[in-house]
Amino acid sequence: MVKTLTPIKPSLAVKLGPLTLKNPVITASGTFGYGEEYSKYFDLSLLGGITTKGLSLKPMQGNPPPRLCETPSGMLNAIGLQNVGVDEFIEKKLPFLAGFDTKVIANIFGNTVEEYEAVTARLDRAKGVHAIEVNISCPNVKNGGMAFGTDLEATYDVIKAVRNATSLPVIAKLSPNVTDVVPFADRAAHAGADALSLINTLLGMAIDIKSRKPKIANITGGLSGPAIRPVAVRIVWQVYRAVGLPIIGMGGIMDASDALEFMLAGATAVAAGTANFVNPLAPVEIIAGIERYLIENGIDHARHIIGQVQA
Amino acid sequence: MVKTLTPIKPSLAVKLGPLTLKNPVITASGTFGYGEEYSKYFDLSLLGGITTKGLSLKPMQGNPPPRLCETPSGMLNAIGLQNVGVDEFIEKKLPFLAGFDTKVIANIFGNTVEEYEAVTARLDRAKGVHAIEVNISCPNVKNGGMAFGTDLEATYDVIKAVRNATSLPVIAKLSPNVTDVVPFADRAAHAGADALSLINTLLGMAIDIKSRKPKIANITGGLSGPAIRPVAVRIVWQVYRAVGLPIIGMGGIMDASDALEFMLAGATAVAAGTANFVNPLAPVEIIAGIERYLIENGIDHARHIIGQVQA
Amino acid sequence: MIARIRKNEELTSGYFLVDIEAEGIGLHEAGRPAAGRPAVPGQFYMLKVGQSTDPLLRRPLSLHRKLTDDSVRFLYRQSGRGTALLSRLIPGDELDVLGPLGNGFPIPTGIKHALIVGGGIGVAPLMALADYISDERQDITAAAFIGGRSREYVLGADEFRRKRIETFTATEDGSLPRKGLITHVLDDYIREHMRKDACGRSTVCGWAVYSCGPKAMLISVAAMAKKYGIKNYTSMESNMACGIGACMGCVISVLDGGNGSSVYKKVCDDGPVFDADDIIW
Amino acid sequence: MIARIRKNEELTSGYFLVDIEAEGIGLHEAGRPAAGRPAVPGQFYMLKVGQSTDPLLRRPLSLHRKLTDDSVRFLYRQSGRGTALLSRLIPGDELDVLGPLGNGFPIPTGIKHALIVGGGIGVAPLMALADYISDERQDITAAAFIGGRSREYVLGADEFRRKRIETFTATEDGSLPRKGLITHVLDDYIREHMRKDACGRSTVCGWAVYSCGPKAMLISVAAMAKKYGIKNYTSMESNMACGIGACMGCVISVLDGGNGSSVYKKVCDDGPVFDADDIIW
Ligand SMILES: Cc1cc2nc3c(=O)[nH]c(=O)nc-3n(C[C@H](O)[C@H](O)[C@H](O)COP(=O)(O)OP(=O)(O)OC[C@H]3O[C@@H](n4cnc5c(N)ncnc54)[C@H](O)[C@@H]3O)c2cc1C
Ligand SMILES: Cc1cc2nc3c(=O)[nH]c(=O)nc-3n(C[C@H](O)[C@H](O)[C@H](O)COP(=O)(O)OP(=O)(O)OC[C@H]3O[C@@H](n4cnc5c(N)ncnc54)[C@H](O)[C@@H]3O)c2cc1C
Ligand SMILES: Cc1cc2nc3c(=O)[nH]c(=O)nc-3n(C[C@H](O)[C@H](O)[C@H](O)COP(=O)(O)O)c2cc1C
Ligand SMILES: Cc1cc2nc3c(=O)[nH]c(=O)nc-3n(C[C@H](O)[C@H](O)[C@H](O)COP(=O)(O)O)c2cc1C
Ligand code: FES
Ligand code: FES
Repeated sequence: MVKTLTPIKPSLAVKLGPLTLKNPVITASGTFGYGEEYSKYFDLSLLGGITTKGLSLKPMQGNPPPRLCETPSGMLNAIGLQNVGVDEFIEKKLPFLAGFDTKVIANIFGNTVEEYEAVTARLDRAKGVHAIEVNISCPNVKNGGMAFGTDLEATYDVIKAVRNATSLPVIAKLSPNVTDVVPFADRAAHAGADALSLINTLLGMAIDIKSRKPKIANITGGLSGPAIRPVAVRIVWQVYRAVGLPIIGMGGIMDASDALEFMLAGATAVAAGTANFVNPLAPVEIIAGIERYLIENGIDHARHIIGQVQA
Repeated sequence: MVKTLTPIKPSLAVKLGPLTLKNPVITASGTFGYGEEYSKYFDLSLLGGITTKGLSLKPMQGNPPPRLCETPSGMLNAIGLQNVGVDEFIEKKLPFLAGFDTKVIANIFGNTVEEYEAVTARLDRAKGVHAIEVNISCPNVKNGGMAFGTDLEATYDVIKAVRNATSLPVIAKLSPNVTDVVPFADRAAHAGADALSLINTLLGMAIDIKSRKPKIANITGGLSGPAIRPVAVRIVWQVYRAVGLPIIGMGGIMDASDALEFMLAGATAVAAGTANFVNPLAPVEIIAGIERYLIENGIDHARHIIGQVQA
Repeated sequence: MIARIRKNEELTSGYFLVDIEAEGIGLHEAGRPAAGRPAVPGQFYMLKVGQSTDPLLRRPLSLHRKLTDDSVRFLYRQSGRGTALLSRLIPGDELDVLGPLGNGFPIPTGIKHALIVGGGIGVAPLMALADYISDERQDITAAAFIGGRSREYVLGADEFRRKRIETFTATEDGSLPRKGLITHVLDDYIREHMRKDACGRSTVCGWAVYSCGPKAMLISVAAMAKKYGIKNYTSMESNMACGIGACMGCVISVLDGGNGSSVYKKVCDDGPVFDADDIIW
Repeated sequence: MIARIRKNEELTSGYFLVDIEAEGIGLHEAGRPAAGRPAVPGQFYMLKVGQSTDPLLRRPLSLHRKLTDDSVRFLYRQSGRGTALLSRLIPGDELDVLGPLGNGFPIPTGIKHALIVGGGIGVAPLMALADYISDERQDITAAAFIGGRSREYVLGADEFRRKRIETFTATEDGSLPRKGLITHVLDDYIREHMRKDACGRSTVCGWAVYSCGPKAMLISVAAMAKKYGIKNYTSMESNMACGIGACMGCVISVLDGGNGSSVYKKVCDDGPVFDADDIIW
């Protein structure tokens, strides 16, 4: 760790393989819409990157309501990947996002390897997309989703297909709902992923004891928020030590202190997800807090703290 | 669900295979010492059962401190199975427990199949043990522990060895840190387990950003408490539907409402773990709350709500 | 935005009125649609109660009364942990608030008479509507129909009357007349007042029903409005995470145009007020 | 046990005194060892702050003063979320409390002179010891040594003096004499007072040092006590879950008898006060 004696303005830029971010803070897929809603709260150009809601080949209606419920320090959701579809995204949503000085990461999803490939091909041709994040870990859809993310060969096949369909940086978003994430990270690396997103939601369930019904219509849902942070930090640390790819860490990051925990564990960048719901300004406050930490500790580059936990 | 019109005192008794409990509430292993500490707060005879701290063949020192830290709505621990060893347990701790009118479940742990077997054999001969809970899911020890619980064949071998070494009811405590618990539950059933305990802690990690050290000396630890409840409920529900064994549900149960959630999901009995630390009276309050719920809903047997979620 | 509690008092057992103040809290935030214009009746705010991560999410509460540009009032029922925490705040305490959010009650041109129908806590957003009509819409008359379990839970009736809005009540236990459901009172009212005008058109054609309350009441109001051919706008509830249209968590099923197919619409963003005709209950 | 806040006031920036009352809170609970007898200096309580699951665990605070059998006082530093929540409670608020717990400061027979050494918040349990000695142990004299960052953080010195305990202070910034570390003051004191008595024994043989404060201070006090052959009892801290000996979470390494091997002892149950000689720092 390089220390300097006088407080200088540290550099926040980090590199996710071929993708350079002006700062390590991204918004997590599905928690930031297509950016428009939050653009009313702050200038999106402040962000290191924006990840879109998951995009599929055709528009998707998503799951029936109720779709979410609160849990202790967390929430369950089963949105079911409701989205406008990749074509409408490119036509109607992307131009808005392209107007900001930030990296746009298109999160994609398919029911088959071919669908992943087709979505990728369209995004590859679109102007203003800077990277593709491949969601093989959504617990809330019947086919595909987590089914890919819990099978080593399917993981390889999907990532490989996406890799072959684009020259954009490819980020594999892995499922935490496996015995050991490391082999999955390894397969994704071999398939040509440039970076990893860790973690997606944990599979959970909640029951209303009065009605005796599941609190969300889909029965099970994805658990996100501070409750899962210790699991996410552990997975980032395990994968960082074992696999050479840069990591976007996420899972319960609410403030700069949480974000720094992930970076020390091995994350190159971090994403705010559920935090956006609680505090629309969370991402910008996290950026400021990381900068403050670097200054206070005399560290001149954000990248110097990556993986620096003394363990 | 059987409904009666006039409020009668419902029966709380449940059966974990051959083991009958006067009510469904047990204390979880490692969170209730050997009962002595909590006997100062209430009459242990009120409990459906008491699970001891994990017992090994020889006394164990456990992990170096710090051993625990708080996380959002949860805690991490890496006690490392510090315990007095099975012989001292039988000699010094069991007589005390045997003085109460409750079921004593000895939680055991070994580094090898033979150790599991040897511990079981000793407990089998001891007076006052009513069941053996086999921990193959502790995330906080180097050998054995979770290594057994994440390998299907090792799971079978350990449970089979324990099964052959005792005529006492055998409860397999499975790891949630796997892609799918169902096959493990299935293997445990085939090996002769009478019941399942679900879930043990999730593997987690927390970092102090000031010292840049892990908050617990063991680096990773087991995440327990309300934070993990949605994951635990989901696993209980999955296993209940797929495997025929009765389940002791646990993971973040703090009050009767939480306990009922597990029973509706498919648990025959429930265990209070971390809750004991926060409220020493939690188990007795849970028993009272379950009874109240049954009365209010005109249900005459606790067993009638098991698995009754409308999903 | 950080607001300060000015008053937080129990109105009747379990129901509270809280006044909060912050610069411009009664106006649309800079950068938001309608920036600088006042919050509209039917809109809501998302309140962060408590400092910890449990409870985690903000709680939606409808604008009950816009007191000034810098202060608003909510009427809330203590129903769970979040509202319990809120009820413990005292004057001077701070509170993080987002809003105003959502669409608000529409008053299409041609509306001359508003029937305001509330059950229990459903009165919360309807009071804002009554305020607006009596303060700013001399062209519209209104009648209010307020139901509750018993006398104490018929909220706001006196306030409505103070605004010279003809107000009818109903209680389930008869502790306040009329005993029974408010929907019966509404039905009688409509039937009594309905007649053909000179041109042979039903007089209800300039009427609109604004409803908020328990689901069973809303359904029966919607059916009645349909029967009499009166527009019905109703404020819906749903679990929310973001409150601003980003998470897709709060959707309900509504009819998509005339073809009978359904789509999911966001309560926070497309609502919370919907044309009752479109709702798939 | 549910206690009620009687007073909760900031003493100096970030440090608070809170008085709580509940029947028998100053006594050992029925069924616990020493049932009915008063809490002992050095013992502690586990406080549940806040109603939600975050923060989840109880917070340990040492008995600062036993006011009556039914009321006790804590001195606490607002260091994190739990103590911040505590600092917001007002008179009348309720609080779930467990205790008294732990062993307390031992006063072996033969002790005639107690050296009480506290740094910063470490004064919290030492005040209870001073109360006990001055109220109930006329056979023991005491001297107090209190250090702090600056004048405002030298807590309790006036209280000690009011008890007629000779009290020395030290501040790191010199805002209160003596500038420097309290351990230097202690060292000087011991050297000055140490002499041989008529029988040639060192007078420090009836002395004991009671310490609580930052780890660095405790280590240096322990080394000094060892050098002069004075017993040193020190109150230790550790993260706790249960506080009653059940979870094994709060252990520290201590020497196991004479053979130099180490064992883990529970701070909550075997401590929080340990013979400083045994601690593996
Ligand atoms: C647009 C809108 C406006 C509202 N206006 C008012 C109002 O003016 N006055 C009032 O008393 N209540 C209003 N509600 C309902 C109010 O939001 C809930 O009662 C409140 O969130 C319950 O929180 P809790 O922590 O007390 O209950 P809990 O049951 O502990 O809440 C748990 C979770 O469920 C959600 N939840 C529980 N009940 C509801 C509900 N009925 N609607 C939406 N989410 C719910 C909570 O937000 C939280 O995420 C409104 C709801 C919506 C959607
Ligand atoms: C036996 C004992 C007696 C104590 N007596 C006092 C006292 O009289 N006055 C006082 O101000 N403080 C005392 N402490 C320290 C006090 O318990 C912590 O400052 C407090 O728990 C911090 O909680 P927090 O939520 O404010 O901080 P956070 O940092 O948010 O707490 C997070 C977690 O770490 C634990 N923790 C943090 N700091 C400590 C610590 N120093 N010791 C133990 N656990 C800690 C908390 O209990 C909690 O579980 C005592 C500690 C022990 C073990
Ligand atoms: C409402 C909601 C919707 C989500 N949608 C997606 C999605 O479309 N694609 C995806 O890869 N992840 C999705 N996620 C997962 C998040 O991107 C993130 O991985 C997860 O929530 C953990 O981070 P957090 O705890 O900060 O929210 C969604 C999460 C939430 C809460
Ligand atoms: C401090 C601590 C020690 C534990 N020790 C054991 C153990 O020895 N054996 C075991 O099988 N489980 C052990 N567990 C796991 C619990 O029995 C339980 O499965 C888990 O904590 C989830 O329940 P909870 O969230 O209610 O605590 C321990 C848990 C905690 C918190
Ligand atoms: S609450 Fe998030 S979209 Fe409505
Ligand atoms: S805190 Fe549980 S044993 Fe000490």
